[in-house]
Amino acid sequence: MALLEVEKLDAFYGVSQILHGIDLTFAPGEQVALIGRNGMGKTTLLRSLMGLMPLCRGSLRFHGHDIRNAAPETIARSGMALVPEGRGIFGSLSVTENLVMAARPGNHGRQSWTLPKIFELFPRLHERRNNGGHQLSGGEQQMLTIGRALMTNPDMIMIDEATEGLAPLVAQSIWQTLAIVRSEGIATIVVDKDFRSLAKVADRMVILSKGCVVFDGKPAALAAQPDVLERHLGV
Amino acid sequence: MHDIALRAAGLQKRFGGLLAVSDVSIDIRVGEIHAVIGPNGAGKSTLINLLAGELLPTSGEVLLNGADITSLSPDRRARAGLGRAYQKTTLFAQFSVHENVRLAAQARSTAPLRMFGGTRCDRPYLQLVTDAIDRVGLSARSQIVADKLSHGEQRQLEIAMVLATNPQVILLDEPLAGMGPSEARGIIGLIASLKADRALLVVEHDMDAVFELADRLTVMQDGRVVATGSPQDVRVDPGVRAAYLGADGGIA
Amino acid sequence: MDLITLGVQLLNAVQYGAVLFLVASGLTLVFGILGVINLAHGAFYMLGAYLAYWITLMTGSFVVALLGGVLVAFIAGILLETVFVRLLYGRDHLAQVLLSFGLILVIDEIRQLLFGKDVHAVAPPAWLSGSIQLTDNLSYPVYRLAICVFCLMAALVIFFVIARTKIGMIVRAGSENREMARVLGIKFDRVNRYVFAAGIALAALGGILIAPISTVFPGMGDGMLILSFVVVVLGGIGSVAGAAVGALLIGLTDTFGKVFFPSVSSILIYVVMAAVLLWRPSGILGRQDA
Amino acid sequence: MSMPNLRVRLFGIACLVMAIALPFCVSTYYTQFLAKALIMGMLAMSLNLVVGHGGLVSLCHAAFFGLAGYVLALLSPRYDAASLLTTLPIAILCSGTAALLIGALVLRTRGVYFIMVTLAFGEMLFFFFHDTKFAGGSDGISVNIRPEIAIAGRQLLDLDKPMTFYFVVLGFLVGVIALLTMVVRSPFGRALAAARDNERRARSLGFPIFRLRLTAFTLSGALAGVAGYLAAAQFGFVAPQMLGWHQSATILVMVLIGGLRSVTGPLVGALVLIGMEEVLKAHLDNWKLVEGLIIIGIVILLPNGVRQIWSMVFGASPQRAAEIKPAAAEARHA
Amino acid sequence: ATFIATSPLHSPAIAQNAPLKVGMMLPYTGTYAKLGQFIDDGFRLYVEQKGGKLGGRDIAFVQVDDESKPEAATDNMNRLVGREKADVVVGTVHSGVAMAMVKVARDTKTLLIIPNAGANDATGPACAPNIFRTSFSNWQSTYPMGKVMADAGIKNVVTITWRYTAGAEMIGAFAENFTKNGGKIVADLTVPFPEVEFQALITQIAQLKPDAVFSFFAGGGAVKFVKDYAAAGLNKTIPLYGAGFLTDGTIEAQGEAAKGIRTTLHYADNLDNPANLAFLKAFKAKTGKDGDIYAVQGYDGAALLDIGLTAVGGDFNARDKMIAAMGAAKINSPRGPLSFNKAHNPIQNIYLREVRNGRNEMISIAQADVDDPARGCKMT
Ligand SMILES: Nc1ncnc2c1ncn2[C@@H]1O[C@H](COP(=O)(O)OP(=O)(O)OP(=O)(O)O)[C@@H](O)[C@H]1O
Ligand SMILES: Nc1ncnc2c1ncn2[C@@H]1O[C@H](COP(=O)(O)OP(=O)(O)OP(=O)(O)O)[C@@H](O)[C@H]1O
Ligand SMILES: [Mg+2]
Ligand SMILES: [Mg+2]
Repeated sequence: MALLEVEKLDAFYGVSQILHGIDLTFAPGEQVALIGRNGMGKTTLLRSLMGLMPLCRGSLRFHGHDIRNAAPETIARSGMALVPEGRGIFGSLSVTENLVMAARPGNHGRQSWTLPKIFELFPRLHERRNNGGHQLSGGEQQMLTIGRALMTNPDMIMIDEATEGLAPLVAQSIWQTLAIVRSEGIATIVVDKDFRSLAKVADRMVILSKGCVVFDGKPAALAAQPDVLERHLGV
Repeated sequence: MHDIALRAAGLQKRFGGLLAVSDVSIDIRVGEIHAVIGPNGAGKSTLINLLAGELLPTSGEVLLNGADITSLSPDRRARAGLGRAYQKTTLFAQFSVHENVRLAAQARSTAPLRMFGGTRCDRPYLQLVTDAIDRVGLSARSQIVADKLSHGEQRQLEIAMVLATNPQVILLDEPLAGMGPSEARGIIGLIASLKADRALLVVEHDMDAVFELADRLTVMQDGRVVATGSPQDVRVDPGVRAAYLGADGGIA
Repeated sequence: MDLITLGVQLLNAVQYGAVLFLVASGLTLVFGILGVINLAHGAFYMLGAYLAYWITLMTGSFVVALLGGVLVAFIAGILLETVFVRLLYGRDHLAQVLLSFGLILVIDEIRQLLFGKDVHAVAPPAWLSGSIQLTDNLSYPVYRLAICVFCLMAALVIFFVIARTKIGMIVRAGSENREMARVLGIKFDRVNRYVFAAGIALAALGGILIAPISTVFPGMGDGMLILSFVVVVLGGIGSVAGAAVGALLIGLTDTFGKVFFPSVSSILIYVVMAAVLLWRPSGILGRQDA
Repeated sequence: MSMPNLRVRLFGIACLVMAIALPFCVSTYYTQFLAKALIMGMLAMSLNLVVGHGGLVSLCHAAFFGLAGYVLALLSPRYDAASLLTTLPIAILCSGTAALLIGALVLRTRGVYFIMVTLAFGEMLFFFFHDTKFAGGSDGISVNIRPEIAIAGRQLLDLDKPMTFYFVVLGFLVGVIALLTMVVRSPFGRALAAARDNERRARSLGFPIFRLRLTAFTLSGALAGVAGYLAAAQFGFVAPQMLGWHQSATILVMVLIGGLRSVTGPLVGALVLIGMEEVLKAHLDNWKLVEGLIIIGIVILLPNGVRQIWSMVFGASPQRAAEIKPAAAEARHA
Repeated sequence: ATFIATSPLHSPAIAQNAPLKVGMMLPYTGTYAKLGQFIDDGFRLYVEQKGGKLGGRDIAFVQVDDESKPEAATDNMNRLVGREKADVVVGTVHSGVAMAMVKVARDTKTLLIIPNAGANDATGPACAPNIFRTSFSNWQSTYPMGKVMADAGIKNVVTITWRYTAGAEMIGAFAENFTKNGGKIVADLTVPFPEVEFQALITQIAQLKPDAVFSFFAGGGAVKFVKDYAAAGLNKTIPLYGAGFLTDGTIEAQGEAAKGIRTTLHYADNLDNPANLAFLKAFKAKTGKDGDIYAVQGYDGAALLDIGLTAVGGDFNARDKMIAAMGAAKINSPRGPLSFNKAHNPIQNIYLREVRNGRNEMISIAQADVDDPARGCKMT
């Protein structure tokens, strides 16, 4: 059965409706790329799934349970993790503390992600493990948030602006990381502007425009219709 | 004419044990776009902060049009014609897009701190403001409060504010970060159009953009300059490839 | 002055510092870590003292008073958090100022209704009521020394919890970015409630422990409130070690100020604070870049 | 902040008319009561320039208030009236200078540290008057005869008449409101607000933050001086407590009750708080208990202060909406 | 500069049967709340004993809580005189507040009876015909102690008090008399008001080793000082003297620590004159509490007003006559004979008391009929 089912999701900020009737399903371990222009609703969608939107309509089912009005911490504990855009590092905590404070065995006590493993994934973080979070460079912060999200051993991880501010090499390592994550059977939703790289790793591409899903299919299928790209991404 | 607008000589910044920037010398010329690239934590943002005056260097000096501004505060430098955009979005979150940009323009207007005259004082530079908003493509959203903008839109606003101060030297820290492909195109075009009578320093990880824009390229690593020169030369530099670009030259 | 007297004065300073730290430590939690400005801290300090008085009166045992008082305060803290404070986490510091200002008035009236307007004294437990001879004519109450020791332990415990345990990390993280903490699956609200309650309990604890050497009187919280804010800020907000340093500094300033510069002793503390903050704008052990 | 729409204008005019009419309808006592309330309102508004618009929570505002009071007390001859036209400027000058000097030091700190340093300097001034004999020490000092407005010995207004005094106060109040409104709307005011919202950005745009804030701090100190002078004149008595942090806190509460983002909000706050105390004191023994509960109620129900009722009734403007967001970014930096 | 336009003079109280409004302006909350309460009780007790009438005139009460806040004092006073139209105002405890009240009373010619605050100025430079005090002047309460201690053969004394006017005045009066009688003040120690951290100074006293210590503190401060002093063991070697307030109303909280402390005051718990015995009995009956000096001061306030009103048959408008009568009053107070000097400050016995079995027991009359010099008072 599907890991996450989204039906007729509407989301609002106050009066302005941001998402219009989103229908999506995600299979366990599936890797989905979410793309679209600025301000089209990608972040909003992720926030709604995480229970961070003040007002949503429609139905959200995770592991078969309704999570539409659940609190973020509840959703998180049921196995969802979010790497927000703009990072959300805890500046007053050291790198290690940032990771440790989030550590939690996942569902069925799965504990595949540990401190050493994260440091192995991002050696740079290991070098700076005692720095305060506020002292990190932009890219280092990005690594840290991803690492921190993994420390909660989630079943599904949503990464907003995955490679923003990352040097090409590190960006590549992130794509590799995603591959690893996938191999661990963790489903992912990745938002990134670099849709070419996304097309390489993702099982599925979803394009949002003005809060609606305008494309949902295999990368190959998308490549086959340049007009869609042209219209909704301007490339 | 390629005269040097901003020159940094032997800049060094130490954070406790860490040398974030060590002995960096860099010239930024009018009419040129000088790109700085390098792995994460190389010291690029720190360099920009040193140039913009937000951090004071441990040693070294900064010259603006030949005048020593090493110990000048950020605001003095800004009034001297230095404009910068942040890597981590830094806006007047509770003010509308228009107000954000207007404030930027006000800062460089003739009497930025007049204590009377209300909104009348704005007239002279309102045009400048609307232009700036247009050029980054936010005109449709100019009445929205900044922290209600999407991330990418906020990035666009960042740049609009720099434009509105109409600086002679522009420092951009990852201007394309968080922008979708089409927006990125727009901004690239915009940056290119700026260089005519200005000097630009651009830190960016998007190699397509860098190699498209840069007239001169400096690569940093662990706080030091490891290579500098024309994009073509740098691109083929094996050291840089290994340390930063990766096998495919960073071009996806 | 001769060395012995100097020594005694030093002891006084340290002992006063210890007391200050104890009261301030609660503030460090609530204010320094949760980032809630709680002007009612002094009120709870006073309430603690009155509880100590009342319970010892009822049960005749100071120890019972100690435990009972702390428990009552803790529960009060939890209720308070659940009913009012939680509504303010998203909000401006000033809102908290206003709320706790209201609380001061309420608590003071409640005290007046429950315990009246009298001045009271509380007897220390018998086994601590002795005193040791320091000089030919000056002796020192054991209880005061006991307090020093106690405060030292308290300081260590708090420091350990905040700086070394996961709870501590979570609390600090939550106070910095609530939403992010929740996204990571942390039941932030509950954590907060207990921390807040703990802060209140510590304030009360301070009042209880001090009751025997001080006295229990209305308005005793007033001066203490300011002093403990001074201590926390002086040391650097959110740093327990800082609070300890700050407390010691104030203890020294106050003690020797009275001896050497009596005429200006009233402002000395403030002069010191101003000086320190102008020298290190984020307190002695505070993060300077903040 | 936004240009006043017609409705606001009309409302303002209505208030003014009422303020002018009132003293003719109520007993002398209430005329004096109103005068006092307006003076406190003036004080609260002056503080709000720093707190609300500048984002700097100052706990030494009462010091400038009291200082001016003492200046009057010390300047007025024992058996004769001082001349307002000479003493008021001196008083304002003193408060202003004090604000300038203190501000120059305290503005180096941020957020909560700022609060505490201001507290420190406030208390220093307090103890200065409390511990030293020359101005009556802790028992305070009285202004035996009210200052007079006279030119060449000819008295223009008899401030002893409560009615006259009230209108003089009202006059000053209108002046202060006008001044503050102008400043807040001016480029200066908007730069000040910008610096509150994001200091680092404001600086990197080229705003001289320190000068900006010092100016505001000084101005608000000077205005506090006006209020202090009038208060001393009305009460004919000044005590050190007039400078104490309790007083400062009370003013802050007025500001908070009134709402931070508007010029006149604090005035409303002052009227509400003082009015409330008047009523409660008159009718209850445990009036403080009730007052406390009411204040708590206000915090929780009206995030933007009682002024919010107004925007509830007439619909909120965009700025209003923004107010609910935490404005303590500054304080958070601590 | 009249502050209240409608002064009581023109108030329509000519009608004899209309009750006379007495405004009680006392601290009902805050540090001095208890004192305020006792004064209030004392005053009302006397009125009740007279069947709710003074000089045949019905008495109505209005009360204002002054919270011991000088900054709000004029305002509160104004509230009584202006809004409540009180004919007489009784108050208060805190000197600063009292001085503010005096100011208003002078301006508005309101009859003011001060039932506690001891500020010398109130019956000094600021004295006025319509202002009476039924308590004491700071000078008065400690001046006699100077001689007492000197006579006891004490040569070197350390004084200690809070740094504020009342403290300075009390210590000053003591020092004046003590040095005049050949004593020497070794050190004059002060603590910021209202701080209660005394250790440093106590240590200093121990080091100075004077023959005795003379101190003035009140309320919570008094309790803590006395206890700290005893805890430091100094009471064994250096006897502690003080102004009466050191051990008045605080003695229960001080407990053992207060034992043997000698103070001077215009009252003692065991005065066995009939007036006192009767008063204590009545007060206990009314309030269930043991009366103290504050209650007495309130009680005598009412007695003084009674004398005035009786002299004019309750006609409040015959003020001059009334004031004259009050000025000449000879009251048989629980504290002993009580009369008033030209400045309307009490002339009364100051007793030397010692704390024995939990009470301030009188040892002797330190000085009979002490009359405050009323320095600076222009009234005759
Ligand atoms: N305030 C600080 N205190 C201590 N170390 C710091 C501080 N700021 C930055 N650093 C360190 O200095 C190094 C350079 O940081 P900087 O932000 O300049 O890197 P960067 O080149 O901008 O990287 P990125 O491309 O990821 O933004 C990093 O390792 C960072 O951890
Ligand atoms: N807090 C908010 N209040 C009101 N509107 C908001 C808020 N945050 C975002 N919006 C609006 O919702 C729309 C979608 O925003 P969202 O952040 O989801 O876009 P996005 O697809 O993530 O864009 P980007 O790629 O730039 O991050 C935008 O038009 C934005 O203005
Ligand atoms: Mg987004
Ligand atoms: Mg950077």
